[in-house]
Amino acid sequence: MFIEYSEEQSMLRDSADRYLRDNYSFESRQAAIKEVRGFSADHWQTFADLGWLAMTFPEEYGGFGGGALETMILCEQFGKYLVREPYLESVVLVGGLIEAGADRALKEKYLSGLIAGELQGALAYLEEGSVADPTRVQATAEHSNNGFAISGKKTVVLNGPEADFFVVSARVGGKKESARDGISLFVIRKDAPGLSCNNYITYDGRSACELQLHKVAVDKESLVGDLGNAAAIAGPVFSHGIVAVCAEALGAMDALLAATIDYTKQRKQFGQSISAFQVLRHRMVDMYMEIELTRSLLMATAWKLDNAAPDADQCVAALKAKMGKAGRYVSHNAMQLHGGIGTTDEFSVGHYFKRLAAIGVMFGSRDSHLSRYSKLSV
Amino acid sequence: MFIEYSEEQSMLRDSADRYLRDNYSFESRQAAIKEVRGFSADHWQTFADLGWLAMTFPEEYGGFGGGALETMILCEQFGKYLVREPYLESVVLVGGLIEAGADRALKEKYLSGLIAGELQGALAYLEEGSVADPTRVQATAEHSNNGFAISGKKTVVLNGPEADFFVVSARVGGKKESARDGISLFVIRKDAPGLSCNNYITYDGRSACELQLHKVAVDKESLVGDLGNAAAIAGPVFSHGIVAVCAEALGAMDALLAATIDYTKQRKQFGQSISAFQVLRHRMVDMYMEIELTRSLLMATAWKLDNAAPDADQCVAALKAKMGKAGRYVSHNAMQLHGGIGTTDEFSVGHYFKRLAAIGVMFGSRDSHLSRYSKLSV
Amino acid sequence: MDDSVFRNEVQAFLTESLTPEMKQAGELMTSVFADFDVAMDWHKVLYHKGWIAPDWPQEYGGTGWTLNQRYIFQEECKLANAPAVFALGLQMLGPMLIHYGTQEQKDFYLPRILSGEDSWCQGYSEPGAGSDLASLITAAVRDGNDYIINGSKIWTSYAQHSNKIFCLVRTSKEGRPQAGISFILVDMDSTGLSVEPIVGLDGTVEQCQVFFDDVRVPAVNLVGVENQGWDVAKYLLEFERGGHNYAIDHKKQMAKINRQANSQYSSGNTLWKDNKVFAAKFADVAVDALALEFTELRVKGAFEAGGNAGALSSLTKVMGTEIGQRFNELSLEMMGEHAFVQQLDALLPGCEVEPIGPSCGLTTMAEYINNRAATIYGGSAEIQRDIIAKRVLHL
Amino acid sequence: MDDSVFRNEVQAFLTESLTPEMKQAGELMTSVFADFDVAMDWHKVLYHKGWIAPDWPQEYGGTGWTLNQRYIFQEECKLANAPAVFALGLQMLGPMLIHYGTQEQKDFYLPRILSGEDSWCQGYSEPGAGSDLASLITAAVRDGNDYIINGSKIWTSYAQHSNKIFCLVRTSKEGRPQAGISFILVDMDSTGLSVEPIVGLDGTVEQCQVFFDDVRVPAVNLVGVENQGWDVAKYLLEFERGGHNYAIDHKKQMAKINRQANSQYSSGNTLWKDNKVFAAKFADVAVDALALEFTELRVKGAFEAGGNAGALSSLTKVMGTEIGQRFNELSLEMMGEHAFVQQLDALLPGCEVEPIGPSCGLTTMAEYINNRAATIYGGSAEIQRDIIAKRVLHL
Repeated sequence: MFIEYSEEQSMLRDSADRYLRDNYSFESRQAAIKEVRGFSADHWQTFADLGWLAMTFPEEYGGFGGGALETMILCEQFGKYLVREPYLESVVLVGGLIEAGADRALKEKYLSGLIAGELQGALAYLEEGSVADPTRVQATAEHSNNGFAISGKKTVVLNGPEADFFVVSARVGGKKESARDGISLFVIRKDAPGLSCNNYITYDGRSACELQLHKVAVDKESLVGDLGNAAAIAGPVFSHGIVAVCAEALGAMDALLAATIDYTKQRKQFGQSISAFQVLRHRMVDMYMEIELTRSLLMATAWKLDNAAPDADQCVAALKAKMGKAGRYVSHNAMQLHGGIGTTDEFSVGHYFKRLAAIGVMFGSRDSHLSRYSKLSV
Repeated sequence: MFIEYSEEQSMLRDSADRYLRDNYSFESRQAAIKEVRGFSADHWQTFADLGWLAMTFPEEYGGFGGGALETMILCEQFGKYLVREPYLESVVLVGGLIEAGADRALKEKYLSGLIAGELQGALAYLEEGSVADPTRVQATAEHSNNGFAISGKKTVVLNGPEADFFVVSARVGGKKESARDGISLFVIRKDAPGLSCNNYITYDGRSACELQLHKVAVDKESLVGDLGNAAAIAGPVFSHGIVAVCAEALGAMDALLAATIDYTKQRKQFGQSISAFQVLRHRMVDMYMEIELTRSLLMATAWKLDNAAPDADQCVAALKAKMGKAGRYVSHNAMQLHGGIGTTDEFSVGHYFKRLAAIGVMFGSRDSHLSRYSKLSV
Repeated sequence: MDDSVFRNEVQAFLTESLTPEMKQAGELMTSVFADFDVAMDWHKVLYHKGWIAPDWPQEYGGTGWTLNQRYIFQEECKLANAPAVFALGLQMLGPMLIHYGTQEQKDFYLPRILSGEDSWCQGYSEPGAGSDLASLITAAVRDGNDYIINGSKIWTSYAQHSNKIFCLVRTSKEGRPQAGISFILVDMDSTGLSVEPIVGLDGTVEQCQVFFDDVRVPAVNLVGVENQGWDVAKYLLEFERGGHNYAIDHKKQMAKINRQANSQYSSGNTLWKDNKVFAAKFADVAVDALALEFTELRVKGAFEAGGNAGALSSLTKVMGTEIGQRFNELSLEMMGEHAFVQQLDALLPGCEVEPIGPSCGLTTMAEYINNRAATIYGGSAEIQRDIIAKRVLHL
Repeated sequence: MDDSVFRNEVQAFLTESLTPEMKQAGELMTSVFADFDVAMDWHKVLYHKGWIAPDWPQEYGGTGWTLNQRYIFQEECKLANAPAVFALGLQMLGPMLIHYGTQEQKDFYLPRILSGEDSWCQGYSEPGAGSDLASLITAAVRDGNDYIINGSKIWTSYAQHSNKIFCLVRTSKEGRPQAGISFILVDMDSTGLSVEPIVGLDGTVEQCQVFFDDVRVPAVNLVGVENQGWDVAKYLLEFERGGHNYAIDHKKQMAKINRQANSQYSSGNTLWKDNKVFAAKFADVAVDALALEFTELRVKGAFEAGGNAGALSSLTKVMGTEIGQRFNELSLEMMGEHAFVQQLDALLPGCEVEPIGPSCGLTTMAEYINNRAATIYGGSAEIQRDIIAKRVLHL
């Protein structure tokens, strides 16, 4: 069902692989991190020029009409080369929400800018005290003349420091701070009065901020999706986001296994390559098996999302849960088998490790997805 | 604190080890299983003669006043030699309950018989649908003239077919079938009218029965413990029982590891002893570590029970949970490393395996004890 | 034909053809084998329908189904509790004869495999040669138009029910150990051949040891070239590994666990299905099973596209068996002491014995025990990992 | 003295002596090392109290405490968030000099270790010699009354803060690799010695590489006999392994997790502490930690009874580090995205920087990352298992 890539899909994969191999060496990435916070504008422009940023948007807005499979193909390569540019944040999440829920004017205003690489977006939905639960919203949107006034605090807004605008969740109804209903999404420009950012960097080499909103005024047209029903559009977009990060994780795991195999063949101890030790060989086999199982689940899930299969949501939950286990196993053992060198900043292994640690908890921990899988399976 | 055995304790261990080594070979055990259901009366009489059955009872009833440490010492040897005689069922559980809760007349009537090896008891507390939850009791005890009439059905009454009398749990109050309060324990003779047994054997070479009770009449003096408050005496006795089975499991695990080391040294494959394979060596190391961690917890728990330490209950829960994990790891890998031969009836490995499988779920699964540990730790 | 139409057709056939006794035999399986006699009844039903050998080429009696259809057929059979057909002839010897056999061998043996007239067992392992098959010593010495075989084979499944055995035997001691092995077909009623049952830990007999004491076998019973039996064996082993769909087994296991979880209580009077810790553990294994199911589809896809899925076959063997064992553990935890009851007569299809305790737990302990062997036979989990390390990771 | 009286005494001393900055330094530790300067302040407080070297014999400056008292002292220090004293001189070199050193070496070095005047780092590993120490090549060649050292050492913790280094160097290439190794003491300000920091994955520097370029060291700095340094090193390694009480680390980790679980929410607006699946996973690790704590008591008991607890020491190293890592994983799961914030200046004791996000998650990611090294250094988990297989199980 989902085994074969189309010709276009194969080309996309090959071109991404080729561009990144030639232009995104680990050394240049590390140099860029020291130079500029967040990401490189040059790379981003090239991503736009290559059409990557347009891949998943509808043709009427200048996109290529692709789906989860295209996201998967791109993100797998991003993971393999440790790309830190905010494809997930700006394109998959913010672009995805706007496409899914904004009115025509808003789409025209923002999508072309995102596709052209001229605008950066960031999704502000996490709040203090909660772990990856998008329904725990204390920020409020009060009706005011001709629009809303939004107040609250958002933590861990990935790509926030580089964003030109935010998509922010706030509560328009429902007293309970964790009710699923009553949450809306709004587009807010970075320069809106009452908005302030506390910027920081993250352990995996990216940028993020805390966002404070104090009676930030937005007009009615800034609403994304139906009032009080953010869940209807956020659900599918988050599923897409999970495919994106799991594909990235898969690329990272592939890279880690390849690096580990190479290293253990070269590294000598007690007079032989350490790859000769059966315990290490079997460890690498188990890494391989975890990776392949994740790959199968990823491919099936992307295919099912694109084909609106009835069990697509269940597969998304399974995928994120499986990726959490596989990512941990593979990254831990890649580091263990590299020994000391893997724990240093100058070697790539640890950076894959840190990215996998981050992805492991993004969009909810393994346990929360197992629980979701259980509920959906009944 | 609990490291050193007293001289008496060392003697007890050594004498048990010696007797069983000389008289309880695996071959003779297997021959006995084919000959007689449940256990060997000769062995049991010897156990009585050696004073083992008296070990934990108070001196005023002819016992030696020992505690959980003595039980641990004996049961560890029982586990090592796969002893199938019902020390747990008849002495630890039934004897323990009578000692803890029966009135003087009942104690005099039964304890001396148990100690002399002349009487066998069995505890009937499990019911259908429930897993090791002693509070799920649907059997009822209705007040009748001068006593009670007991009705209900008990499943998995270990040692039931050989028992001269039962200790049976029944509900005297509390409507809910799983309330902790309202449960009482009664002594019932095997020949009581209205009582019937459906006998069977168990996978680990023992005997058990289902017990049907139809308005079985017992007098007031048959009550063990306070009316409606079985939990008060059953809790400590079950703790003692958990030490007994975990000690037995420890002895079994020691035997399995020793057998596995021996076998892997002797067994040749691809031109060398399979113990030369690093993966198998490390597997045995992990078995060893699981065993030693369990041993530490067992010794500490027995000591804490005997010294009424405030965290004794917590240790009991931890011990059962740890034993569940260790027993499974050790038995699975012992079988795996033995290959085909370990799966046969004629080889001892599989019989240790089956006993560990049984102990693993007795008195509640690993999860239920982890949950109990959590609650006690708050 | 559309897959769903085909599935309906299979379901209709199963509803119509499976007798209560057959379904009971499927339900009461505690290992990969079902009760031999009832399974043979089912074999004959399939034979008459023409569905006994879906994996064979159509010219030899296969069904001409696509891979997907074959998968659907297997799945529906398993979920309808059809008893497993004793399949060493169908799944191993048949394809091997089609590949290596002479015209005479094909003409004689293949129809008898299809009809069930011959039941084949397998003589590979020896007491001193398990995972290391190349060290086998059972010898066949040429004597005129015969070979004379001496030695013994072990772990021969259902030898007590079989009338034929295919064997690896040593025909030369020269060169590499693999070089002197031949593949030969033997009648079980040959003079000098005897069978000793091996009692398993669940108390039943599925395995045997087979002894050869000057057993005389016509030389025409050799398959392939003398001393080149190793290639035949390797072909078969790969077939054995790639051929099994573990995901289907897992679905049957999950269905059973769900039945248990809906009727049994964990402590605190909670149905197991409402126990969150159990649900998380079950979902953990179920997710791995789902990932394996998609991996099996990848293997099939690669196979259909003409590629070699050898590497992924070792993976599916390792993961398939280990996942199955984890389900067994969950089931045992759930049934608790109720799984202790050893009531062998209640496990026989057609028996009149009333089971003691909850019927959903009748097979739990035996399945748990018997399935430990799944990571031992057919290339142990350790050997499979060695294979993957070498052939896939090039370590 | 009764243990509880002693414990009270220790607690009173800690309450009185630990400054807020010191406690902050303890709280903000993300590895086995605390901020060097603040830890040195604490070192001096302990030195003046006479409690800096509880493990040393009393005649050399030890406290004369029982093993139990030393354990209580360590436990109370850790739970009061005292910063870890940088202890290579105290825990490794000191005992070694007491055992192997000349009178002059003892007289000169031991008081300076106690007072904190000297800070010692360790030069064992080399880029090509990690777990396989015997293959080290950094060479010391005799030249008159000196040795001249060339080569390099790696994974030298806190070399940038140390004024002395103790090294294993090759003094002979004859015989077994172990046979030509010597143990020598070197001033960090020697000409030709240079230190290059290694940035860790958390962005801080704890490890260094140390380069020796014709470094001249007086021959009297040799400890023990030339070419017999291997025995000295082995003595130290065993001391290193046996000396650590992992159970105390685990208690500190559990206390932190409990604080997190009481303030952070999992999905569905449930406090983590009320999440049953999390509670089960936490209890699973906690039970192993408890079993390890009792095992450490067994080791101590065996040691006090004059026995050799060598085998159990490898076990406690493996289990202690692996359990610690499992706690790190739980903590990361609980803090989720809030652990992403990399705010190095907020991790410095005495800083005025306001932490971003929940303060209970400030150290989570760095601890998770840094603690992966625990199963690598000091004999990797794999090497320890090899040791147990060989020395304990005699495999």
